[in-house]
Amino acid sequence: MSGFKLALQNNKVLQLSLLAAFVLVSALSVYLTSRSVIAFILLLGSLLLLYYTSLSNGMKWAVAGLLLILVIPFATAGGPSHESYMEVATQCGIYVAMALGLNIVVGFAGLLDLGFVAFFAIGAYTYGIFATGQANNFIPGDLFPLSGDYFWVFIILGGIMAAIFGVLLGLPVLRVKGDYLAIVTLGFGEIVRIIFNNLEKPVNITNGAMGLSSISPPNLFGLQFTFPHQFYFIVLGILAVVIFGVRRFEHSRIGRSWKAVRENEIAAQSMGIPLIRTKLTAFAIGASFSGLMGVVFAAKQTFIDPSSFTLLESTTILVMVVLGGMGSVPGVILGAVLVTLLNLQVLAEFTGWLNQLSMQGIITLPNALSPVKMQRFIFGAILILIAIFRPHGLISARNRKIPLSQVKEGEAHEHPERSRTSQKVRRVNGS
Amino acid sequence: MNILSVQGLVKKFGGLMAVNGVDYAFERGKISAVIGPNGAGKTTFFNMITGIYVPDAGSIELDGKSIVRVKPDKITDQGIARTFQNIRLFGSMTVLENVMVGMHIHLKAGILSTLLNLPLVRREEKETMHEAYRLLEYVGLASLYNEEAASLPYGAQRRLEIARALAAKPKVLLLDEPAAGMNPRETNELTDLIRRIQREREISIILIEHDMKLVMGLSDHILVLDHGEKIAEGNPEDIRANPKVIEAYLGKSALQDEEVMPI
Amino acid sequence: MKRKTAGLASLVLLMSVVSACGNSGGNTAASGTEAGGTTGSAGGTVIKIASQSPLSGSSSIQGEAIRLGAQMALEDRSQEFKDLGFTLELVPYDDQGDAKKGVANSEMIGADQAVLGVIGHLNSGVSIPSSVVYQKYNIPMISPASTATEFTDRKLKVANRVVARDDFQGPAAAQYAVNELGAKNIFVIQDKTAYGQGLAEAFRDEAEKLGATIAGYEAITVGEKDFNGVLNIALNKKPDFIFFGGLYAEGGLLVKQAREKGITAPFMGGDALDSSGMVEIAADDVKDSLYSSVATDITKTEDGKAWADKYKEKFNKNAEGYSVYAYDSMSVMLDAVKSSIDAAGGKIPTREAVRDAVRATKDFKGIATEVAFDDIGDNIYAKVFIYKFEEAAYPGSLVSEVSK
Amino acid sequence: MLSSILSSLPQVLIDGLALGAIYAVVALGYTMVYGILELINFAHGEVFMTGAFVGTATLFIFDDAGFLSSAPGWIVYFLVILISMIITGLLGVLIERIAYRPLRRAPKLISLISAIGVSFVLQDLIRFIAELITGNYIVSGISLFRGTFELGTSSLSSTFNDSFVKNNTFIIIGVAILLMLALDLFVNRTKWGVAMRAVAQDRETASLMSINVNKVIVLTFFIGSALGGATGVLFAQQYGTIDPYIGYILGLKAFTAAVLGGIGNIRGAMFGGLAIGLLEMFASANLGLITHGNFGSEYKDVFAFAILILVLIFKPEGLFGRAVKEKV
Repeated sequence: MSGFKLALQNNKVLQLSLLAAFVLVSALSVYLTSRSVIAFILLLGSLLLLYYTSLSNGMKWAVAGLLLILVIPFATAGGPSHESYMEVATQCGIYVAMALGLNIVVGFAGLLDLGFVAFFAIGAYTYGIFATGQANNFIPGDLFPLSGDYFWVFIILGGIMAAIFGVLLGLPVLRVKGDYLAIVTLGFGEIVRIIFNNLEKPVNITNGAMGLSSISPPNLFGLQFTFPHQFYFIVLGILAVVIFGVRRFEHSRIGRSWKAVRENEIAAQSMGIPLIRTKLTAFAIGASFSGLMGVVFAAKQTFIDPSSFTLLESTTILVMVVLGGMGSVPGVILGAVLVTLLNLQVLAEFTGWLNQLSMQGIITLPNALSPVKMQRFIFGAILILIAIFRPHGLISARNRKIPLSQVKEGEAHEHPERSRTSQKVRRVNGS
Repeated sequence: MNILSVQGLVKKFGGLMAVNGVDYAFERGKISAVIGPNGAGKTTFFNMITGIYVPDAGSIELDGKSIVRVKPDKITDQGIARTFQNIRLFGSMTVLENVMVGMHIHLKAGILSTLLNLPLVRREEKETMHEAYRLLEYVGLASLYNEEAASLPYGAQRRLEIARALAAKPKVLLLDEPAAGMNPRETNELTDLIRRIQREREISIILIEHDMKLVMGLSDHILVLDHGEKIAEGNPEDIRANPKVIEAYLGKSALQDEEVMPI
Repeated sequence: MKRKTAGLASLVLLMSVVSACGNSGGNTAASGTEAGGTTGSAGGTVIKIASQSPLSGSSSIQGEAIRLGAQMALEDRSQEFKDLGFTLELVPYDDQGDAKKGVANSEMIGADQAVLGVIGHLNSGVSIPSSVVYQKYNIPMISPASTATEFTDRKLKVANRVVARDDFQGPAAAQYAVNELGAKNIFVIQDKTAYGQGLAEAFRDEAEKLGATIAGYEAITVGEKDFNGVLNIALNKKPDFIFFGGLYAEGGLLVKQAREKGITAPFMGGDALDSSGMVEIAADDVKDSLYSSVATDITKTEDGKAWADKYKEKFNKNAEGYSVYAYDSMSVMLDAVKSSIDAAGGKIPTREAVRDAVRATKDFKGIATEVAFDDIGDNIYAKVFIYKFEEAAYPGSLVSEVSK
Repeated sequence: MLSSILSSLPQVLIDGLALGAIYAVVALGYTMVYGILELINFAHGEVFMTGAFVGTATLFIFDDAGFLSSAPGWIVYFLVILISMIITGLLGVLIERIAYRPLRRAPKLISLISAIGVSFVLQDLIRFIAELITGNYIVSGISLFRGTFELGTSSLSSTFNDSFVKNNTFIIIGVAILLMLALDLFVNRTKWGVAMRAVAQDRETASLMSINVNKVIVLTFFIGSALGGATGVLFAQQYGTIDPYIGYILGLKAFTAAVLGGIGNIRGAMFGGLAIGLLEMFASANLGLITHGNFGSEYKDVFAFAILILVLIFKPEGLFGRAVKEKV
């Protein structure tokens, strides 16, 4: 047994073949069954497995890309539930991007933001207002609704709008520290929602509580995007950019400044880091991720109203970050996927199953106890338990260990096969 | 030729006069020390120079330019870096990253260029890493570069703070009790390090320290504060012989052993 | 060290996953047969009708009523379909009154080829985005409760409702208030939800048209308990009539707090006040309040009373207003399914066929209402009923009935 | 415009006072815990909500036992408040023990997250219990003093209208004042109160002076939560209907009150509560009038939150607090 363990630890081929076997089995079971939540979750789990292999980073990305672009869409295409799997996967993607955005604010910069969903709303309304006739109310010329061709531009605009609002909200808010910041952002989140809910007078901008309906779906060279499997690829594309961006920021001047501010504000400032500006960039960049996905959300739903952007939603995103591990990119991705699956599939399935049992008279389940209603309870319990027993989350943030060859001047170029060398060095250093 | 001068510096906390009308000029390229019993106002004095506190009155000039009411990060930009009495490292970041943060004021990478991973950014990042590693070698922490800063032993943390401050390439380096908590061997190494910094890097050093042996051995010039007021200044010999200084210290030493001046 | 733990973790994970795989093999097989039951022994092909309504959250009482009403109709007719060789099955979904959830559920419903129709939703805010999804999959939906104009105004082929529109209910209430009760100075309150606002605006516009003055048009926040602020405005304006567009939880408190302030003007609301909760909250103060409803009081008719008793016996719960509309909606749906089965020669029909059959419904006579859909899916027989709480008891007594 | 604002002013003041008294007592709980632990007890709003439910349930039990008809109303009222205070006080202690104490040395962010978790768990627990027993989580209770009192404010000045006061409003204001006086006396005059203030000043020094810091913290949580619970009962009596979500936003506003008055400052919290209550009531009654219908009472919450933000930015020590500087 221990021999196997050792072999597994060091043998990449073995790891890879086990992974392949796992993917094959789970993909097949998804493909063959008409609808199995367990099989689908296992298939997604292969990505987690991939994370724990000792393949090189480039290799991991390649395999992950393969899984996400080919295996998952094809495996789910077998049964009649294709679109519903894809819908779940799309929503997972949307929440992953938002959680990564919040992770920049909470995880990297250490600023607890309890009103994060406001930026999602801003992204969604940015597209919603112009992709319906709504904008005609304040822009003359009957130019709206814009067609779905503009969607692609609006993805960027939504991000920018959210970033601008991030800065506008941040400017006053970020003078406040710690707990106070948490409660102030909570207040701000509510203010944004109340304003969206009421801004149908004096000028009708958001159509208030009635919401915006018939939002134009995206359009690319005459192809209209309406089905979840289409949105899946849009979300995947954006997500790739977002993850790439987060990775870049994390190990850059900006990322280090965020962490320095989180670790010790006074020292950071004494090292020449401007506090407010650094916090503002965290707010703006985090918000922009949310804004991008807001646009996608609006286009996917074709209807938005303020009730989609409540406090519970902000807390849900926070739960994702805390559960996964504040400051840990893989952790946050895991947390977001887990919570979304829990929300959309596991609780619903479980409730359905219990309902069936109680209909058949096997058990009697009071309606009050139905698992779908326990969302708050489960989220609350996750927050408490994680805080007490595992404050670093499921996958805690780890510092990047840099091999000596890269740190020392002039040495990096002496080794043509740098990656292998660095692997070796890493192992030596790590043990 | 003075690098840093203060005139009539005053700071009050409620009714307490933490610093009361201090005038002093620090010489360029020299090691100066600020000493005095506990509560003499030394750290407050540092905090005003680095912009953390705004003085209630008086002027502070760096190279003839006023730095009163300038934000701490801008003061670092202008060439003053410091260490802290109660160590303030970025605990969960690596040793190397801590030093790299110190170099941030000299970096240019912006949001967009970072996102696009421009060659400029990559080159800058690599150079920063190399420079940071060189600084770690300089202070003798190179072998620990991948460790978490909080996991370092106490003495090493102090040296890391110095390396981080040096990374900002300052004109003036403020050291707030750099030897506190160190054993004699570490203190000796520190003395060497400080001297080397002054010699090799042409940095003016100002330090607060209680270890009189270190102060007397290192300093070119000493400022003595008591109850927020300047009671003496001069070279180590003058200070050693100054009756006011002895009184200030001995008066206290009857109460607090650790303040005894090893004269 | 970290490497080691990672290695170990990966090992443990692999093992557990491999073993889970074995399990899932079993599971998949099980669920396979479950789903494969489309041609199982249970008695022919399975036809599923989904229901979607909030089974949790603040309007779960009405949502549950919709589910149970639909369930009852389905069970009543299951023998009839069994004889044709089909097994009927209800798949209840919980939309939590949340548009996101509703849309995600709709995708799942759309994916399940056995589903031929949907009964739901309660909230217009959920019905509107979900109907876009149903449209993609050509699944007909019949809402027993959504009243927003936008729902059918988008002219979707799949969207139908058996109840009256807001721009019928609101004006009908206004006509009663102005013409019958002689209201001249009306104070309108709404709760800033899609439902409340839509209704209140329709009421306000019609009342103005009929010559009444609108003394004030104010909003409250759902979930609050203290409405003294808004009522103080009303106190100031001395209206002779108060209309509220919103839900019973706030409506009950509003009428109670208004009476405590000495505001004696008649109080009226929409179909969301059609709930026993109104009486529970406002107790004696509810007396003489009015509500318009798109739902009839079925206990007035013989058939209806028998139906309500049956419902009570079956579920051990009193029938809510929407129970019977869900029942009728399901019956309309099943009629359409049946006629499409006939048209397909006894085979399982396509969704398109069912969709068109639903829209073609004419002269259906249900427990609560007759149903015939116009070309956008509104029920031309939909009526609005005005009730009054003569006593502190639910339901109130029917005082007027308005048809188109 | 001015005349209509004035004519409803007495009524607005009375309603605002009742609401403000509730905010004030809830604010006390925030202020006490923050003073001692420097932690926003996010769950305090939910403790208040629990108090409302406990009070309502107690009344139902009394009613079933036939106690309501046999005992005088004020005794029942007193008993209900007392029972509710004890239970919510213990609940507060339990929360401290489970969710806060293990984290006393952890970073602030972590304890804050735990606190948010507690608040969510409590909401759902209460919802679950209420729904299981009554079938609906919106619960309407028994009101003890239902009458209304007409105040002849128009005789003061012809610009005023008459105003109506519920009997319960007198009780709310009376009980609130009583509770605040009692707390003030306790903190300033008793041994335990002095210990509390000592711990709030400097926990380490206090423990060196042989004060049992843990005991003081437990006591703080007990008293703060009991005050919240008592207010819950007052609230349930005033409005008649409660649900598990009443505590969240109300808690936020009460916290605003605490910040406005200067967090850690008991008298400040009382002032802040009354100020926020009056302002909110005034805004919701007159906003539409002042802005000619463009911005109506639906914006009243924006005001409360805007105050919170403005105070925190420009005067974070509040109106009556003292500024604290971080040690460098």
